[in-house]
Amino acid sequence: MASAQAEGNGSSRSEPIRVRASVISNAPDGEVNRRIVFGVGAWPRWQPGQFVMLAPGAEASAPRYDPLLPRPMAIFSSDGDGEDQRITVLYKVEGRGTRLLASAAPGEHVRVVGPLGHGFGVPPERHHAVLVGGGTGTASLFTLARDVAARGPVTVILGARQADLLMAEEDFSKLGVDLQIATEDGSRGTRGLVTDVLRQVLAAASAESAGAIVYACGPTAMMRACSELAAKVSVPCRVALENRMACGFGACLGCAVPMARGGFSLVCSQGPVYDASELDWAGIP
Amino acid sequence: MASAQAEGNGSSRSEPIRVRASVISNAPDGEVNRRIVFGVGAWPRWQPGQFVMLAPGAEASAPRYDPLLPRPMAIFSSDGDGEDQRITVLYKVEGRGTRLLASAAPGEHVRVVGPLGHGFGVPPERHHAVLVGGGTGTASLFTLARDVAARGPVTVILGARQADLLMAEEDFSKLGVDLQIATEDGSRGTRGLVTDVLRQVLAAASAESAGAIVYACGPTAMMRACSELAAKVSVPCRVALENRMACGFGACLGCAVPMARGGFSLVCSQGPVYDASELDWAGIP
Amino acid sequence: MGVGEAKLVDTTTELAGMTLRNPVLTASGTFGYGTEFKAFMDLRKIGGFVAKSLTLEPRFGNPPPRIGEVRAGMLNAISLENVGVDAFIADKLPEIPEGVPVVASLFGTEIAAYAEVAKRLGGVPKVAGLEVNASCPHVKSGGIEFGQDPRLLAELVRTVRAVTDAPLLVKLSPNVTSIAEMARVCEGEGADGISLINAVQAMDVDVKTRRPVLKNVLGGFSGPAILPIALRMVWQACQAVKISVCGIGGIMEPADAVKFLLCGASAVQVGTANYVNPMASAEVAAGIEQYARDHGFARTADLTGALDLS
Amino acid sequence: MGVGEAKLVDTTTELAGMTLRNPVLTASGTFGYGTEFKAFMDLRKIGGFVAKSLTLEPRFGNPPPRIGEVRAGMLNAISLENVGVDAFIADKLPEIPEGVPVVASLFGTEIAAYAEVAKRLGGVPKVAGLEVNASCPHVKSGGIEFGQDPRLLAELVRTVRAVTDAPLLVKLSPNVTSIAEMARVCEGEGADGISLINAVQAMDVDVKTRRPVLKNVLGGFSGPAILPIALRMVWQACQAVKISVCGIGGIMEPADAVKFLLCGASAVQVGTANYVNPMASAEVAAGIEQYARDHGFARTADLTGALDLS
Ligand SMILES: Cc1cc2nc3c(=O)[nH]c(=O)nc-3n(C[C@H](O)[C@H](O)[C@H](O)COP(=O)(O)OP(=O)(O)OC[C@H]3O[C@@H](n4cnc5c(N)ncnc54)[C@H](O)[C@@H]3O)c2cc1C
Ligand SMILES: Cc1cc2nc3c(=O)[nH]c(=O)nc-3n(C[C@H](O)[C@H](O)[C@H](O)COP(=O)(O)OP(=O)(O)OC[C@H]3O[C@@H](n4cnc5c(N)ncnc54)[C@H](O)[C@@H]3O)c2cc1C
Ligand SMILES: Cc1cc2nc3c(=O)[nH]c(=O)nc-3n(C[C@H](O)[C@H](O)[C@H](O)COP(=O)(O)O)c2cc1C
Ligand SMILES: Cc1cc2nc3c(=O)[nH]c(=O)nc-3n(C[C@H](O)[C@H](O)[C@H](O)COP(=O)(O)O)c2cc1C
Ligand code: FES
Ligand code: FES
Repeated sequence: MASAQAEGNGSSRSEPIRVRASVISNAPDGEVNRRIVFGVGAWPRWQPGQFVMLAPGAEASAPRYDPLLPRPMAIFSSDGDGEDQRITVLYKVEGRGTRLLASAAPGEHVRVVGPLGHGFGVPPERHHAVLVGGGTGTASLFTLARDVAARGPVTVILGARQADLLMAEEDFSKLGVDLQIATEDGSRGTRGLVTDVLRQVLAAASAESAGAIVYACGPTAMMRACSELAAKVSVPCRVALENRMACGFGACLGCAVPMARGGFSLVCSQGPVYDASELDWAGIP
Repeated sequence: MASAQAEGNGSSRSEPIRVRASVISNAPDGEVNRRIVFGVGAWPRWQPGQFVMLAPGAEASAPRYDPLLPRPMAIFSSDGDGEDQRITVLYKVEGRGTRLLASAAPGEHVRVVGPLGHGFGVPPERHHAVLVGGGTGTASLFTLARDVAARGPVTVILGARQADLLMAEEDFSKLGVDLQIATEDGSRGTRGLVTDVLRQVLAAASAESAGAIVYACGPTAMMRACSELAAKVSVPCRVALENRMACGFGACLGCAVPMARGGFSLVCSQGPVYDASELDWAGIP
Repeated sequence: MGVGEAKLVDTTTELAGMTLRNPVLTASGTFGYGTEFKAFMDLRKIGGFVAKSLTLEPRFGNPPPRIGEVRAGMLNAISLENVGVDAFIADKLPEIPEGVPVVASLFGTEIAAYAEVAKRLGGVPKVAGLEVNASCPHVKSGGIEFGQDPRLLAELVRTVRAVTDAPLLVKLSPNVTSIAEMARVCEGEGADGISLINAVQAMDVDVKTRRPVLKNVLGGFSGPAILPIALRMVWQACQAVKISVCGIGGIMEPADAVKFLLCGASAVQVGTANYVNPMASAEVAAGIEQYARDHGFARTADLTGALDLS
Repeated sequence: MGVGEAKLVDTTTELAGMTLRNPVLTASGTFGYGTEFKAFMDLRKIGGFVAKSLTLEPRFGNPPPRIGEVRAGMLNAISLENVGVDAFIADKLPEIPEGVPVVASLFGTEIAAYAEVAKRLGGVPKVAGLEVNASCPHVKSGGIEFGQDPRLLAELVRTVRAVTDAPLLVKLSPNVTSIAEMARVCEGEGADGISLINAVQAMDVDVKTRRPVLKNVLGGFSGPAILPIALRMVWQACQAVKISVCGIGGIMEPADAVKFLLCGASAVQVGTANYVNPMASAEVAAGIEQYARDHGFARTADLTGALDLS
C-alpha cells in the first residue's frame, strides 16, 4: 500500500509504455554526471518523482544479455508534445549499466519503460516546500521544484561530497527559487551536510503561518536524517527511495522495503515516494 | 599431427600475439560480405592460410560476456611494416558475433589473437597451383594466390550460390591470374559448381609436365568433392578447414576433426590446412 | 512451402489436460498476478499465466536486498511473499480478463498446507490448473526442499493429487543429482505434468562491501544464463516420463522456446524475460508460430520432440 | 592506507599442502599442458596450473562438434581426450619451465585405473600435487559419475589416498543435490583439499538444423554464466569442511576470483577465460594482489573467508 497522497496520484496516473527511444544527446553534465535526452514519441503524462527503466546501454546490432536488467532512473524533465516528446535523465556512471549508457551515441536506441511509480504529489496550499537533494537523488526533484515554484515559497537544498558531484545546480538556479548548496569539503556553498542547512531552513519556516513540507531524495542515511529533522518540528517529509529493481512495475517483488507498520512495500509500484514516517528505516539498504 | 608440409612451416612459424586492434575501416564488400581493416601494430610474420581469433564485436565501455568466445577468421591480407601494420579480414555476417563485428566503427577496438595455425605452404617447383574458393573460404586463398602467382601458373576458381555472395572477385582479378567463376544460378561466370570448373582445369593441367596441386577452402562438401576430383587424377589437394573453435591455439581440444588413420587432429593448431587424404571426411561437420 | 498465402499454423496446445491457445505461459513469480502486465500487452496473446506461488495465509518475504544482477541473469531471494490463497481468489482473479487461463501455483512449508491451498482452489472459475511448487531454494524452511528428496516429493504429490481433480503440474527444483528420478516420482504419483526448472540455487558477493549481494546470502538464479541447464533437464525429464512437460528457464526469444519444444516440452514458461521486456511472452508466442510456419509445421504441437538426432 | 609507497602484499598461498606463489591456478582442460600459453604469458606469473586430466592410456575424445557457445558461456563434450600419463611425464613435463608448479589431474573409468595413474605420478619432479577429477558429465561411462554418488566417491578417494603421499585435491561435480555431503566425504577419506566446480551438465539445440549443438547431445557448461552457482557451492563446501577449497567456475576478472576467496576458498582456478584471453590467469593474479593492497590486506591469504556477514 502506498501512502495516501501517492495513491491519490495513482488513480490519475497514466499507464506506462515501452518505447525504443532514440538518443538525442548524451554528454557530460559537470565533471562527474551526465545528461541524456531521449526522443520518446508520444510520452504519457507523468508526475515528478516518477521514473523510467532504461536498458543498460544502447541496443546492439545483435541481442546481448549481459548486462541483463534495465536500470531505474528518475525522469529529470520532459519537453515537446504529441508524437514528438523528449525526456531528460541525469545520471552518474556507477557500474556496468551506466558505463554502457554513457557510451550510447546520438542516433542509437535505448529501450525505455515508463513512466513508473507514484510521484511526489502537490504540496498543501501555501505550504513552504523544502526540497533536499543529495547526489543523484537531485534528479528526482527538478520538475517538482519547477512545478511547486509556481504555487508558493520553495527552498531547494542540494548537497554532495564535493562541488563536482553536485547535480543540476544550474538548472535549479534558473528556476529562481531559493537555492542553497552544501558540500562536505566546502568546495561550494556551506561546508557541511544538507541537513545542517535543512535545520536552519526549517527553523525559519516554522515562523511562517502555513507550515512547511520537506521532499527529500538521496542516500538512505541522508533521507533518514531529513525525516528526523522534519519530524522534530512536526513538518511532513516525503522521500523518494532508490532501491535495486528488476522490473520496475510490481512484478518481481524485488524492490521491497520494510514498513513501520510491518510488512513490505514495493518501491517501484507503491513508491518510490513515501511519507518518511511510513518506513522502517533500519531495514532499508 | 599436422601434415608434413604444414609441420615444415610450423618450425618457422612466428609466435602468436594478442593485440587490441583498432578498426581502420569496416564496410560492405559487395552486397553480402564485409571487409574490415585493423591496425595491429607490430604484427608477426604470417603464412597464407593462417587465421586470427576476433572478439565478437568491438570492445564496449564496460566488459560484456555475451557473446563470449572469439571468432576464427582467415587473414585475407596484410600491409604496412614495423610498428604500423594492418591486417584485412573479409567476412560474412552469419550470427551474433559477426553481426556485432559488422557494427564495429572505425576508431573502435577489437581484441585479436594471431597469427594462428599453419599455412598452405608453397607449391612444389613449377607446379600449376589451382585454388578453389567457395563462400567465405575464399578469404583464406587471396594471399596464397598472390604469392604463388610469382612462382608459376595459377588458376583461381571462385564459386558461390549466386553472384552477390562471391567474395573478393575484384582482388583476385587484379592479380592477373587465370580467374574462373562459377555460380549455381549462373548469375556470374559458369552456371554450376566450382567442381565442374575444377574438373576441366585438372584435365587441362594433366597435360602439363610439372603437374598440379589443388588448394581448396569452402564448405566441407565442396572441399571433399575437390579432394576426390584431385585424387582421381593423382593431384595433391590441400584444404583449409573451418570448424567451430573456442581458443584457436590448441588449449581446448574443441576443434578436433577425425583423421583417416584414426584419432583426431586439432584444426586450430595442427591445421587448418591439411592434405585432403589425411582426413576422415565422413566425420567432419 | 508454396508461394501465395502464408499457411495458418494451429497453435493449440495440450498441457497436463489443459487446452491452451498457444504453448507460452508465464512463470510463477515473474508475472505477478497478471494485472501488472495489462498496460503492456493483451493477456490473450499467450496461452495463460502461472500466478505467484500461493500459501494458505498471506506471507511476507525476505528483507532487502532481495535481488541482484549477475552475468546474463539475476538472483532473487523473494521467499514466500504472496497475498494468500483467499485474497488471490477474492481480489486478484476478478481482475483477470475472461479467456485467460490462470494456473495457480501453490506452496507451503508442510504438506497439509499445500493440500489445503489446493482444496480452496478447487472449482474456482478462471483457474485452469494447479502447479505445485516443490522447490524454493531460498526458503529457510530448515533444510532440504520437497523437490530434492524423492520420498518427500512422492508424499507431496500423492497428497495434493488426492484432494484435487484439476490438471496438476509439479514444478521441479534443478538442485538435484537426477532430475529424471524426480520426474518419475511425479508421474508415478499421478501428476498430469511437470514444469521445470525453477531457479538454480546460487550466490553473489559485492567485492566493494565484501558482503553477499542478497541479504539472504543464497538465492535463485534465473535468466538466459541458465537456459542450457534447463534444456538439459527438460530433455532428461522427457526421456524419463510420458506425462507432459512444461519447459522453463532463460527463455528470452522465440528460438529459445523452440529449443524446449524440440527437446520434448509441450509448452514453455517465460520468466525473467518479463522484467526485461514486459511484452516478451507475447513476442515469444508469436515467434514460435512464425518458426513453425517457416519450417513447414502445420501445428506448433508438432514441434514437440522434433529434435533431429540422426 | 597511508601516503607514499604502496605496501607490498604477500601473495603466498597454501593449498592442500602445496605452497604457491599466488592463489591463481588454471583449470584442468583449459590450459592444455601449459605449453600452449607460453607465447602469451610468463607461466611464473600464476600460482601454477592444472594439466588436462590424464588417463592411464592415451585416449581419443568425442567426435565433433565438441563445443558450442551459449549466453555468457560455452558447452564442451571433449571427453577423455589426453596423451596418457606416460607421455605426459615423458613429453609434456620437460617443456614446462622450472618454478611452475604443475598439478596433475587424473581420471579413469575404474577406480583401479585412477590409482595406477596416481602411482605413476608419484615423485615425478615438477608435479606439485594431484587433482582427482571425480566428475565428467559428458563421458558415456554408463551412467552416474563418481562425484555424484557418495559411496563411489568415498571409495575413489580412499583408494587414491592409499597410493600417494602427494598433496591430493578432489575435483567435485556440481551436478549433485548436496555439495556439502560430497565435500565431507572427501575430507573424511583423507583428501587434502577439494576443487569445485567442474562444468555443469547442460545442452543446447540449433534451431536452424533442429539438432543438438554437440554431437554428444549433453556437455559441460562453463564460463561466466556459471559463476553464481560455483560461488554458492564453494560457500557451502567451505561451511562443511576444514580442508582447503579451490574455487573454480566462471572467473573472468580479478573481482570474480576475490569473490571465491571471500567465500572461503584458499585459491582459485581460471578456466574458460583462458580461451577468451590467453593472459587472463596472469591478469587475475595481478588483480587479486591489487585488490588486497587497495583494501588494506597485507596478505592475499587474509582474503580467504573475509566475507562480511554482519
Ligand atoms: C527510482 C529510482 C530512481 C533513480 N534515479 C536515478 C537518477 O536519476 N540518476 C542516477 O544517476 N541514478 C538514479 N538511480 C540509481 C540508479 O538506478 C543506479 O545508479 C544504477 O542502477 C546503477 O547501475 P549500474 O549498472 O551503473 O551499476 P551496477 O552496480 O553495475 O548495477 C548492478 C545492479 O544493481 C542495481 N543498482 C546498483 N546501484 C543501484 C542504486 N544506487 N540504486 C538502484 N539500483 C542500483 C542496478 O540497477 C543493477 O540491477 C535511481 C534509482 C531508483 C530506484
Ligand atoms: C580457420 C577459420 C577461418 C575462417 N575464416 C573466415 C573468413 O575469413 N571469413 C568468414 O566470413 N568466415 C570465416 N570463418 C567462419 C567464421 O568463423 C564463422 O562464420 C563465424 O565464427 C560465425 O560467427 P557468428 O557469431 O556470426 O555465428 P554464431 O552462429 O552466432 O556463432 C556461434 C558459435 O559458433 C561458431 N561458428 C558458427 N559458424 C561457424 C563456422 N562456419 N565456422 C566456425 N565456427 C563457426 C562461432 O565461432 C561461435 O563460437 C572461418 C572459420 C575458421 C575456423
Ligand atoms: C523474482 C522471482 C520470483 C520467483 N518466484 C517464484 C514463485 O513464487 N514460484 C515459483 O514456482 N517460481 C518462482 N520463480 C521461478 C520462475 O518461475 C522460473 O522457474 C525461473 O525464474 C526460471 O525461469 P527464467 O529463467 O525464465 O526466469 C521466481 C523467479 C524469480 C526471478
Ligand atoms: C573445453 C573444456 C575441457 C575441460 N576438460 C577438463 C578436464 O579434462 N578435467 C577437468 O577436471 N575439468 C575439465 N574442464 C572443466 C574446467 O576445468 C572447469 O572446472 C570448468 O570449465 C569451470 O570453470 P570455468 O567456468 O572457469 O571454465 C574442462 C572445461 C572445458 C571448458
Ligand atoms: S522492481 Fe520488480 S516489483 Fe519492484
Ligand atoms: S580451438 Fe581450442 S584447441 Fe582448437
